[in-house]
Amino acid sequence: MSLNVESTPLTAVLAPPPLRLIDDSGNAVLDSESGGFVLPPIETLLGLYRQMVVARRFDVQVTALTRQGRLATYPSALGQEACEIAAVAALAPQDWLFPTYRDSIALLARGVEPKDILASFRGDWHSGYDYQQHRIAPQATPLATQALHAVGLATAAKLKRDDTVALTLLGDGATSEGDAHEAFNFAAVWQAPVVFVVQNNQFAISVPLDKQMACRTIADKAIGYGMPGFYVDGNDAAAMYAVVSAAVDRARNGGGPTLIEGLTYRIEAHTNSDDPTRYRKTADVDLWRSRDPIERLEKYLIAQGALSNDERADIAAAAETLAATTRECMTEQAVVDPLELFEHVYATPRTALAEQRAFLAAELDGDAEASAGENEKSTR
Amino acid sequence: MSLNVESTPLTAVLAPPPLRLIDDSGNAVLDSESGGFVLPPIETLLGLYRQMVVARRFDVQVTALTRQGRLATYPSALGQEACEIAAVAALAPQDWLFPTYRDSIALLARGVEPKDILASFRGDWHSGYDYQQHRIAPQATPLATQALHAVGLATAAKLKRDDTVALTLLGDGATSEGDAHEAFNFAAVWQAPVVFVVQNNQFAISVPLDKQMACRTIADKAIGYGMPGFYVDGNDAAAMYAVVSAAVDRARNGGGPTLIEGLTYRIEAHTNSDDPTRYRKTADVDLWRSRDPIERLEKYLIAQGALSNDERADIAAAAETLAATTRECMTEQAVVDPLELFEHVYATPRTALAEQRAFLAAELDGDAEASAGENEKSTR
Amino acid sequence: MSPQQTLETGTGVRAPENLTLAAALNAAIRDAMVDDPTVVLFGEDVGPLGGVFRVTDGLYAEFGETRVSDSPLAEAGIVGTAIGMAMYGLRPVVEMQFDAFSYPAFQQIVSHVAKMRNRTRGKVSLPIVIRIPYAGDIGGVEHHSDSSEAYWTATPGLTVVSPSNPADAYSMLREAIASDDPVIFMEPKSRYWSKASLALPVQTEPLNRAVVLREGSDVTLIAYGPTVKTALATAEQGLAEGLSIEVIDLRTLSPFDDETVGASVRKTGRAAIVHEAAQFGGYGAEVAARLTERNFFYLAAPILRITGFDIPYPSPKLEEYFLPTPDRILAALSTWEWS
Amino acid sequence: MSPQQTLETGTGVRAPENLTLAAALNAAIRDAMVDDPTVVLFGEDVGPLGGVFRVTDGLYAEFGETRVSDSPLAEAGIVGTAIGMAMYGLRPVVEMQFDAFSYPAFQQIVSHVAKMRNRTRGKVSLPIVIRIPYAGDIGGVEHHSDSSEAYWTATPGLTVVSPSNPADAYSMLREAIASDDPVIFMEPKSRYWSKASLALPVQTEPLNRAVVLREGSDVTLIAYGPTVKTALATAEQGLAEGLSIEVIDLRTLSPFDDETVGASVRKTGRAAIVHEAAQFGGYGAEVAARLTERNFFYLAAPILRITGFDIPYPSPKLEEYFLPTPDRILAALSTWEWS
Ligand SMILES: Cc1ncc(C[n+]2csc(CCOP(=O)(O)OP(=O)(O)O)c2C)c(N)n1
Ligand SMILES: Cc1ncc(C[n+]2csc(CCOP(=O)(O)OP(=O)(O)O)c2C)c(N)n1
Ligand SMILES: [Mg+2]
Ligand SMILES: [Mg+2]
Repeated sequence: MSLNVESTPLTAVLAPPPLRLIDDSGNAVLDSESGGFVLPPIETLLGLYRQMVVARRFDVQVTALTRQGRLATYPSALGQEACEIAAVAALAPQDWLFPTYRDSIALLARGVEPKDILASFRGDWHSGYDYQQHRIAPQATPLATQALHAVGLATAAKLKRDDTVALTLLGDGATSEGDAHEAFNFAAVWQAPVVFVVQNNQFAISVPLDKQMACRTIADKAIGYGMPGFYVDGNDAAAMYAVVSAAVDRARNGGGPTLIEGLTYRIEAHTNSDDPTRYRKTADVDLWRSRDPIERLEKYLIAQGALSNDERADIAAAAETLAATTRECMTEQAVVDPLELFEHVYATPRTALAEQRAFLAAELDGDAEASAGENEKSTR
Repeated sequence: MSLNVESTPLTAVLAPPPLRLIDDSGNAVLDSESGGFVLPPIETLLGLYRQMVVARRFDVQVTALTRQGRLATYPSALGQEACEIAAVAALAPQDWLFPTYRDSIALLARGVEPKDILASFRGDWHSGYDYQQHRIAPQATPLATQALHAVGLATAAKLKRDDTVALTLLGDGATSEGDAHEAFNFAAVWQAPVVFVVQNNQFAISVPLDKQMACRTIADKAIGYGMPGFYVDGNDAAAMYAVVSAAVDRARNGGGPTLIEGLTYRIEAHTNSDDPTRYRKTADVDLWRSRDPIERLEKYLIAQGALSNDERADIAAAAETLAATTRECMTEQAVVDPLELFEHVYATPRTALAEQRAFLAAELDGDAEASAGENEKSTR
Repeated sequence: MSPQQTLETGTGVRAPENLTLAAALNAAIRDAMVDDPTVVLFGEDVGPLGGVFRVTDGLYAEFGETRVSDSPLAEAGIVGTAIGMAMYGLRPVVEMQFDAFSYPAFQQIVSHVAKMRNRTRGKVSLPIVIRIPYAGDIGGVEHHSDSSEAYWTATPGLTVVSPSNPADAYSMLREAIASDDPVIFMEPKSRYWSKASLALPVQTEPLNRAVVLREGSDVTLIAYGPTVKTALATAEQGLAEGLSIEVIDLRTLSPFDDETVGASVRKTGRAAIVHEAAQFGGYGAEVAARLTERNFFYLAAPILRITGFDIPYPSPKLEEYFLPTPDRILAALSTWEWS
Repeated sequence: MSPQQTLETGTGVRAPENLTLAAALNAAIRDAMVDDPTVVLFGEDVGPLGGVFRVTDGLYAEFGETRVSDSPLAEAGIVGTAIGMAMYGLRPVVEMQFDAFSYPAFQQIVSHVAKMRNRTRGKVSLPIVIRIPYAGDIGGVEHHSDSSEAYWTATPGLTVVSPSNPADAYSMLREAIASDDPVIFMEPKSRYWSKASLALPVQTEPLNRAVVLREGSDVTLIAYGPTVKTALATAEQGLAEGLSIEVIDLRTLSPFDDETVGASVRKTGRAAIVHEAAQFGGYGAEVAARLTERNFFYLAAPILRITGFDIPYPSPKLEEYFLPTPDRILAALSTWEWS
């Protein structure tokens, strides 16, 4: 059988080991095993490490605040710091990020204030930050929908001849949605400067990956779109950074889209209202805890003599400062203006909304009856 | 770079030659080039040939009737007979077919009467045939939606431990839809006994395949789902039959789904209301006319001494008889009962529909006012 | 409360229990699965997790992978495969995790689920139940509190129902699963945890019938799903103000029970409809329009709609201003000229 | 006909021409693209073919691949990428090939196009025009004649418009493209080939305003898109029967022009709304409900809805029985008690 006629069934074929540059023990892998990628400079790795530690502290702090009932919900990215931070670190200032609800620490790494990240999880308006200024789309809830937005934005940038790249974060589960397929395909056909980073944390709420797809790896899906796909150890910040950076560069230089799978693990529950004991073993969680992305990078940096005690203390202090800021912003009472409800729905003013606004204003003034009656009376 | 880490980008890689068992000149290909498939028995090929000739005659007849304004629309499958007929021929009686608007000749090959196939294209109710009896779903218009129905039906059969397989026909354009992705993925995860036959006729109305996808072949998409994919010469009935049969067998024996791409060409316009001169060259059409699937099989059969003049005459006569039946059924006036409008919407009767039916009945009796008023009066 | 009888079922009659609406739904699916081997259940997280609202809790353990299963994460896929299963004689019960996440399945629902029977001239029925947790008042973040009923009720071919209490939840879901028509089964999220003492299996009024939950003589207040509780509270509060409010729980949104509701409106001469969804183009428009068409000369005043504002469902901190309250309803009623 | 002025545009004023509604739409897109380099056009078959209804004929040749392009065949993809483009400052005009084929894009439209501005507290506007050829009366096979307006009008955040004649087609599409709000632009298929003599560029009444097309004193007949012609014919026929019918073309469905329509209804005291879509939960329900709410004491009779039946759009051989006709409308009006 000529091999190029049949697309080999891969169901039974074991997934290859993911690309890594630093192994579990914190050692650099052999050049021959590094897939042509080189370790990022030590300052870059140190920068990633710092951001990961700070992000972890933030994540742990927010989860704690959520347990105390200070936030309505919080999807933690604990254990996924290498994917989140490396993805953001690979971007230039003019690039755009299209995150999901899971990616709060990616926003943090791009400079968004804790209070703005957490606004919607506290129950306030979606997000407080300036999307255009930060070049970050609002965190998306309807799964995979934001991937299409990223492709559209990247295409617009290309049409305008800007050197802007869009990067979108997706979950493993989200790749099952039709929108993910359409995004991958549009990107490949239009050669859009976009990078898809799929954080394969092995669960979509309770559903494990083997109930989600029968393919060997998510990266393999790239073949069906004619774009490069990379299967990367998502707990190796060095590898994630190297591969995402290469993809961002390729996109920026007209090379089109890339699909990158970071194999990682969701250590926490899906959100605070989830009960993971119903669908997975503590032993699995413990195993993945032992593969911690921060510890791995730390070991490497220490072995390289690149992480002094002073530096660690400094990072720890920065993390604590952020945690304090985060706690503090939770104590601030958000100012809620009910009349703002009507303000942003349309750019063009609508009479009906003005009427409804007036109705609510009157109701708030304790003058509900007068208000409700106005309309009827005025038209009688 | 370790090859199993990066999913090789295939954009720049030329598509392989599609699998064929009989070449353009009507010669059997070498065993070494036949991808492990063997030529079907000569009687099978003769049967396919007969059905293809008859189907062609039907298709040409219906296109002619459509030009005469006897049908509102007709999407021709001229040139695609090998895909259509082989797909149906590979099925056992208990198997189900999920066709599109393009696949009228597949219905014909499965024994549906011309008048029933053409009902909806004439402007009557969708289809007249008995779906359960023929095990053919109604021809689908919303693209790729039927692929999910096929997966569902196949899964139900599997749950019931029946040895039923579902085969669905899709267009190249339809593979871009989210529903196609979801169907491929559900099938692979559930190991559903389903066969996807994509007729790559190189156009989605006016849009050529290279604006549809950047992948090397549609068959390659199978890799991303972990199912076998085959890239087949869709104008070679022998190859199509061999590959589809193998897939049907595999599905029946618990081996799960298969994706088969038949590379062919849409010789006619998309439908009668299309103007293909706006988007493709006559020279291309002529080239593909010269690669006619029926001629190819005919040459092979003649060379094998398997097609006598008597046989040819017999087939021609059968084709003419069918053409005559088809013309005749067009002259029959469909009996239209306006009150049937309300009959099939729900299994459970609805008062409001009974009222509306009564209204229309009265209107038809020339008693519209009385009828329209009834409701109002009765409640006054 | 609608009159309750017990239902014949292989699961036998049980002692009265204090059941939440979610638990009643769970029991309904379970009993249907025991009684009818063609009933299958699938969707996102409905298996071992038991659904994000635990409506399918324990069913995976009881019936196993072949009848209860987690599907890949794709709503068109869930509904589309359910269609194929129904064509082969199964009765699939599927879940859309939240209301807004039914939208990816919109084409499968509107172009196929709703139309299959009609386009095959009655030859192919689709006995599918699509369960959709809907509406707000649970502090959900964006996209988690939509009320999509207007989309489904505007679609001929669909039956759309919404229970407001545990007894109806059980009875209506059993009936929906048994129906040969596809049913959009809308579950009011904020009522999942409301309780009632029930001896299962219970059978309440049939589908397609509205029920007068509380009699009154001055106004007919029409509600369904999450707002039934609000309407009852309004009636209570109205009584204190000397207003006798009749409360109707529609239960089935499509078809509309013209008979029951029309009779009440002709009696009171005044009606109002309460729902969470935005007013413009909402389901209340149909209720007001058809009641007015059919009962105009009985009406002393226009039918009012007390609904969400014409804006996207707001964030938790603002939902209290969005949702209809007894005060707001009574204020609206007081705008009528009472003679 | 709404008052017409000429519009400032880089394409200059042209001599009057006999233009179809389709040609007027084509000219509107072309002129908008000439005037504003951020306008881009894409969708299925809108390039070299010029769209299956030829609305985009010649634009690919004139503006080239970077501004006019055939997309892959996927409607969520089309709308989803348009969103991203709009976020980057473009003004995408996209086409859904037929009404029912907008359904795969439902989630992108309802959860993002409609909500983006609100969820970003006004920081991200989406100036997108989604063109949807809709309704029937062209002998289309199944799934080709849906009227989906009720889905869009029930969705806060969307502006929904539908022209009924070539002048409005041009003017409204220019305005829709210029709007910072996303607009669902519903094109009545059966009117694509209706003609009018126009000197382009033409500017008619602004969006969001209904227009009294014909004055009358007995009844207000409200229509939009494909049924405007029917309403005008009804008025003509009514005159012969001694009935003076005022015809209103809504033009914009959401928002509803309460002022113009309300004034007419208060004048005539009787109103009816005509549309092709099914009645139950259709757009006419909102029209009837809100006009009644606001003008109850002016009404001599209930507002009637003359619409398609509550069934899926039928096959071509049966559509004549489904569509509202002048006879059916007049028969309905005659059921009122006229005193
Ligand atoms: C269209 C849609 N369907 C369903 C949901 C409900 N939902 C929220 S998160 C989630 C699981 C997502 O899993 P994955 O994509 O792997 O991301 P993760 O949460 O693991 O980061 C589901 C089903 C949704 N948000 N959107
Ligand atoms: C969801 C959906 N979108 C758009 C259409 C309109 N349409 C009908 S056929 C067609 C092209 C289909 O191309 P392909 O899948 O290659 O099939 P072919 O017609 O070539 O057999 C399009 C765009 C449709 N029927 N359904
Ligand atoms: Mg995940
Ligand atoms: Mg094709």
